[in-house]
Amino acid sequence: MDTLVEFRHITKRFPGIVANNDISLSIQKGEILAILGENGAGKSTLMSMLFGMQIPDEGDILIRGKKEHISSPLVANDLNIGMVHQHFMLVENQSITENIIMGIEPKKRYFGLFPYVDIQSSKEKVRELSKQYQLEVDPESIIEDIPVSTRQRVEILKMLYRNAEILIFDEPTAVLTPQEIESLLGIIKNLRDSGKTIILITHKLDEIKKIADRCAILCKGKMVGVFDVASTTTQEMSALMVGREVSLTLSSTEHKRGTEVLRVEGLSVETNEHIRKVDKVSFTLHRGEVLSIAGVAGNGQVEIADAIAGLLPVKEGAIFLAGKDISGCTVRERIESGVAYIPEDRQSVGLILDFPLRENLCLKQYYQDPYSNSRGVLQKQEMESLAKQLISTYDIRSGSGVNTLARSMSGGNQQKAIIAREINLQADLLIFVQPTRGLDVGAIETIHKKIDELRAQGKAILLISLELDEIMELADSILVLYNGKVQTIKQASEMTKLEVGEYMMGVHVEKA
Amino acid sequence: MLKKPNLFKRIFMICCGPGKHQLLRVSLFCIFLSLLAGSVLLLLLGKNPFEAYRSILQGAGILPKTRYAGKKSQLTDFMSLLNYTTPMIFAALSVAVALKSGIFNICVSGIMVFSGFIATILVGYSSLAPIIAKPLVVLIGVVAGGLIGVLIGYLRHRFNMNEVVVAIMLNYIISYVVSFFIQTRFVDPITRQSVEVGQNARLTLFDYPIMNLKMEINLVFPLALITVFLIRYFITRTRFGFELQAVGLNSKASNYAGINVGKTVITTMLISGSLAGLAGVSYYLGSNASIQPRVLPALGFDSIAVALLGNTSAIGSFFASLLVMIFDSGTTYMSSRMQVLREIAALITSILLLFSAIGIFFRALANRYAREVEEV
Amino acid sequence: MDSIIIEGIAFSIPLFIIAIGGIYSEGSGVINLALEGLLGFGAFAGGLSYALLSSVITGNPLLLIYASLAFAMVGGALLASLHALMCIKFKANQVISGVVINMLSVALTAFLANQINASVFGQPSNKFLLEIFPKVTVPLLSKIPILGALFTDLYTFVPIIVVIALIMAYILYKTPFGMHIRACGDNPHAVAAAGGNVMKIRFISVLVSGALAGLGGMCFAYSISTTFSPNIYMGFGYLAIAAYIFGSWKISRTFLACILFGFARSAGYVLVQKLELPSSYGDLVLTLPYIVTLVLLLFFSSKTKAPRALGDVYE
Amino acid sequence: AGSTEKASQAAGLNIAIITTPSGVDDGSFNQDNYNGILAFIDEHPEAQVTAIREPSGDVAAALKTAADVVAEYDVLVCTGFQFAGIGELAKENPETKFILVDTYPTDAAGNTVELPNVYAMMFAEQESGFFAGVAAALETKTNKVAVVNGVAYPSNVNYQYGFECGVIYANEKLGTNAKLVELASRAGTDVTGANVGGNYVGSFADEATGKVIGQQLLDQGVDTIFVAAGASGNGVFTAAKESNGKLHVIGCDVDQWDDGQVGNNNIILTSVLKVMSLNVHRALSRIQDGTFEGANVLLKADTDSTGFVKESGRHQLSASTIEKLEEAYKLVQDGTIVPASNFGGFTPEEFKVN
Ligand SMILES: Nc1ncnc2c1ncn2[C@@H]1O[C@H](COP(=O)(O)OP(=O)(O)OP(=O)(O)O)[C@@H](O)[C@H]1O
Ligand SMILES: Nc1ncnc2c1ncn2[C@@H]1O[C@H](COP(=O)(O)OP(=O)(O)OP(=O)(O)O)[C@@H](O)[C@H]1O
Ligand SMILES: [Mg+2]
Ligand SMILES: [Mg+2]
Repeated sequence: MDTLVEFRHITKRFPGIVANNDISLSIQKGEILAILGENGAGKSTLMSMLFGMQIPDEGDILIRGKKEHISSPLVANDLNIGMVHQHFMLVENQSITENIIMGIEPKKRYFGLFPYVDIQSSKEKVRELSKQYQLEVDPESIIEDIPVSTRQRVEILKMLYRNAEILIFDEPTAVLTPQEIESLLGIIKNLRDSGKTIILITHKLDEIKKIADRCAILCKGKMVGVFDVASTTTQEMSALMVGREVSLTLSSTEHKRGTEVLRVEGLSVETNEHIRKVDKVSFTLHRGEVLSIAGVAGNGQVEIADAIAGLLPVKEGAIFLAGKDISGCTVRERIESGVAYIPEDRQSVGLILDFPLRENLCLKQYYQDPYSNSRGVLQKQEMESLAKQLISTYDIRSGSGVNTLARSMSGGNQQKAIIAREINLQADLLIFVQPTRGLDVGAIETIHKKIDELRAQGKAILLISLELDEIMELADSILVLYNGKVQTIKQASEMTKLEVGEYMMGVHVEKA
Repeated sequence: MLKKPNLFKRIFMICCGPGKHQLLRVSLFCIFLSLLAGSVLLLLLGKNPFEAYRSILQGAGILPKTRYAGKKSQLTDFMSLLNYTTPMIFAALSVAVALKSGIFNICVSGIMVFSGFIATILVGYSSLAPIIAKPLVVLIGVVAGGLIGVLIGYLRHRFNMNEVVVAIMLNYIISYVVSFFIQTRFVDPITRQSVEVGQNARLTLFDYPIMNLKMEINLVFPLALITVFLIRYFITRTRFGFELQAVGLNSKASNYAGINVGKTVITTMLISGSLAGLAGVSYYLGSNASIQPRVLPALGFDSIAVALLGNTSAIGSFFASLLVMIFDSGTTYMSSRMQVLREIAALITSILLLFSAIGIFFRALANRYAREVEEV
Repeated sequence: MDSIIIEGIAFSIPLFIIAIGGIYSEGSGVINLALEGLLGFGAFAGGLSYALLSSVITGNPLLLIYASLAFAMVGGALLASLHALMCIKFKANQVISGVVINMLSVALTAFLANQINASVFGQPSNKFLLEIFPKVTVPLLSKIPILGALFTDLYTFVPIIVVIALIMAYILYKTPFGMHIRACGDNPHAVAAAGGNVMKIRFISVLVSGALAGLGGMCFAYSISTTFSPNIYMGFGYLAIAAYIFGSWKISRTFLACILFGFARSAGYVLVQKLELPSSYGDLVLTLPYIVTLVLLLFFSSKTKAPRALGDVYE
Repeated sequence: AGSTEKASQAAGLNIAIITTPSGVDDGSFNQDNYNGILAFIDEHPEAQVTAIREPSGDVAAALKTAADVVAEYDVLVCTGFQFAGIGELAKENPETKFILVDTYPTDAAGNTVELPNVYAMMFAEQESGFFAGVAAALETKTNKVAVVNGVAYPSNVNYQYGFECGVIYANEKLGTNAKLVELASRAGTDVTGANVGGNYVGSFADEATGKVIGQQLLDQGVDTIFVAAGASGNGVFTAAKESNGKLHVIGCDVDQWDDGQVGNNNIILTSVLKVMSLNVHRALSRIQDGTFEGANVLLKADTDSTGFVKESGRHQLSASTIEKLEEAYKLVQDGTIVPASNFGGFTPEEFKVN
């Protein structure tokens, strides 16, 4: 096989951190190469240099054997490199077609003179392309109206439209449902079979196992090595990237269900745009219980969480916390009566990115003793010692300790910070929305252990996740939501993964 | 990477590089650059820049003039500087506080006119004893300004209206309406402005005789100083200051954290408005004594840039106010002595504000150089 | 009625082109509070060019007038390039930069007008006298009842601006470049990922906003006082800002907003005249467009949507 | 001033002119004063002048500006009503001479005072207005004339009343038949609250409204407007320029011919004058030769301090109009005609033509 891409001694530094340290790696034509590494290991950074969004401080990149200076995505495009970013790069108020053709718009001329974008034929071309690769999209939809999985298809189409030969996927499955993941992996395989070269960044070892040919492992900015997937076990891979053994299955402790903590009765919720997302949902949650809400993204799970936390108003029904109706309470009153919430959107809801870590870790407690005194004056030392304690307990990694701006931390560490803060609230009810999205196996293991521990301590946990595996592993009972309505609530032991999946697709309809 | 940084870079890094007092050093560097640019301009006009800058300092009472008129001395000039600086301090604080919470209060001018007008007609023409009238004027300033501030905050929070637009609209509405009342009810036929307020209500003692000098004593300058420290303490050390900054940086996350965003926004604008109101009364019933119809004080707009020059911190706003007002106060004397258009001073001030607006860039650049050097 | 329409149009249309300038700049993600300063500087440049060229181009006043419009655009773009530099290259806070540019514009035009009048024309003055702007009355159309006023005593700059506005709308909504501008205002990173040069696109957009503001300012200088003088800073730049925010950053809606402002204003004048109110009430009339804006915004604010990336610094 | 010896004294007068926002190069009011100083310097080249501008136009700011520089100069020429409050400063600096234009000095309490070192001049604007009225009545073709002012402050009401008297005079004595057009909506309210009629813009700096008024008057058939409205007047000028020769204006304060050029035509019929330059020059000469005495004077036609432009090429009056204006001028000069003024005791309606 030919070497298509070669990194030679690449180094890239950011303030206070060496993101890539002397990395060498070569990628063969027609293979699927997975890149594995902990959060902040430098995976995205390495790829963004291949795509011209960053420029290496040292080292060379060779494409098809030729040294290239990839100074911008434009150059990358010309070299037939395409990338699906971890955070999508889409213009929200434009249509799918407009997004796909951006930068290489086909033109026509009015009166043979004035050029304009030929949207019509582009739509056709997008439609064809989407058929050819089985990536269904409606070319006319506006991005802000479509779900995540469709957005991802748009990103892939964008690359294909540009005839990319080298396709980079940065954690493409983090936001998808199991079914969607299956189909994406299928698509990626197809792409490889049609001759494309694929680089896949992911934290999910089973995905690597399923489709990747080789796997490069990064650890703290350094290249650990490249391994043949077929001859390496997932255990070995995770040990290599974390530097220790990781147990991938939880040895869940036996525990007892306690008193009721949360009762939701006939809850209906509308978004700020008055779209009904949750329809008469009822359930109860007890101490020592993990209740998981399963569902395809966008079916109202997040809105339930928001309504319980007070971020969205209750349209109908009531929410009882320890027997008390909290549906009219302010956010703060709910926090104080024992609701901790790890939100889905860690960057724009969970954290204030321009505050230092210290302030972010005290975000829900700053006004209480001992962080503020009775006259409303902040006690910075207290805040700092809390922050330091959480940083060390939860192994939050950052450039300059408590003073690091949250913005400059990697996504995984941002998530760890939020989880640390919320657990530290000592609330009876903890709502986790996608707590392990985008996290490395090491971090996932820690969080899963933590959830199990919390349950053992008698906390009530509401777990909302798109990862069926996670749900199956942690949940005591499972509520499946479809179109805002409860499909079923059952003990986890009473359902198989397959059944849950079917409920999620709305296949089974259970009459109450 | 064995390249040593060149001389220019080294000097630049000393000025703006990371380390202690970086913000302050960057500000000083910007001031220096703008003075340099001003010098070039003055040289082009055939004037000696040192002379020009000296005469500005002389005019502002920082350096002694060669001669003084009757009952005037460097001290009277300096007191006058403080007098005129006082409203600027309040105005800059007003902008800075709002900015901390992510709100652009460009309504300072309008609020100044409004509070000045209300205080003028309620107290300015009354015969209340000074001991009652003066505190009352201050109080009215706080309340009237606060009201407008709350209005802006409320419209922004409740109706999601862009505060910049609201402020622009309010500026004009206030200006025209006040002008209407002045021209129909309170006009002085000679000065064509509102009738001067009485001495009892004025916050500046004008021509106050001390040691055969006629001093301007601004009674609220001490209040301005105290306010600077209060605001600083308030923003950096208190719970509410924390909330204010949190909301400014990310209101969604603040809401999630249990902060009452609406209350914070409105309270912030209450404070900002009150400060602008104080600027208004210390301007219209202090350094001045009457209101020009249809004129929005330039000071209100300048204060935006001044607050920026002071890095939107309270202490910074204080020194920036002083600096800009030194320029302002010294301009007349400079233009008289140097025989140049007074726009020169306004130009240099604008350049200064331009440079300070890119202070962030200097800081980032210097930090980058510093890193490069570290790596070598 | 006629005068409401005639005056309304003469005021709305220059306001409209200034507002389009704002839409370009803000549509690309750069806040532009500097419109007031830009229109003033544009008018200054136009006035200066008129004064300088009037000795060169003699006997063709029309050429002179239209040339000065072009120079006003150049002037506006020139000062706008400073705003662009500040915001895009130096990453200054865009609101602050706008405010400072306004201050600078006032100081600079006063200074230059004085200096140039003194040294070039040898006469002390801070203004440049202009010719009146040609007007047309379209023969047949002007006879239509009521709407005929649209074609009566029409400044020729009105059709010019309308054509330019159409071109600007075409560029913004139909051409690739326009698409990229709007994309920059929504998600600049997406543009960069698609190979666009965000900085360049924004830079050009800001320049365009300066040129259009300069054009509008020059038209005001002609139609209101036939002079360039420091009186040009009458707050119309701010009104234009209100107009496009009101119009939700869309050209078509902004057009309606401008027409509304213009007609509220001219109708106000007629109203005062008809009601025979004393002149001091003139001040109250002048508050009309501002109050109308505030009240309408009260109802429509939830519907106006600023470009998503407006004000974000792009690294 | 004070006791300090001035270095420049030996060399010649060190003069400063302090002006409000428009500056000495406004081509108008301030510039006319400045020209008076320049004329003096032509005669006395050893003297020197510095122009100082106070940019806000605020009264307090104007006084501060004067106070800031008073020590540096022998003579301060202060132009504009903003400097009324200069009395105190003048008292404290008895060595410095002050020339005030358009206002008398007041003391701290706001009462008008006469000071030995202050020569303050006001002008009988009603006389200038009167000439404008006569000229307008004589020149109008449509027999409709009007006056546009800024704000109904005394100086503007004087112009207005004078203009109206001039029209009345011409109608009665010179056989014209001009009607005064007033937009009811533009009636002014003077500083005592009395309705004085006229056409007031409501501001000295609102060109846009000025233009609207000009057009409204034109729509009413007016073909001659006397414009005394500061910068708002530019708007009226624009309306005249756009009228295709249908509307002419009469300028005021200084010769405004250059402002009236439209292509090869001009909209200025003539300008009526407040002759400030001459009087400033005279006052400076008296300082120079030591005969200076402080005084508050009201300057009129008797000292050639009011008047109108008659140099050829700077006006478009017919010869007969000029002739009739000259006659009227003499009558005003010798006090036979006294036009109404704001606080002159009678209104234009009560104006008697003897
Ligand atoms: N633009 C930037 N400025 C400063 N630091 C950065 C920047 N981009 C990345 N970093 C830092 O570089 C390190 C590597 O980041 P990178 O995003 O490559 O990690 P990653 O392996 O993709 O992590 P994750 O699995 O969480 O996505 C992190 O510590 C991150 O904080
Ligand atoms: N800004 C102003 N404020 C008050 N009065 C004014 C102002 N401008 C002009 N006036 C008065 O109105 C009268 C008529 O104005 P006119 O149109 O002659 O203005 P002008 O000569 O251009 O004066 P200026 O240069 O001061 O604007 C003048 O005699 C002057 O006393
Ligand atoms: Mg990453
Ligand atoms: Mg004039």
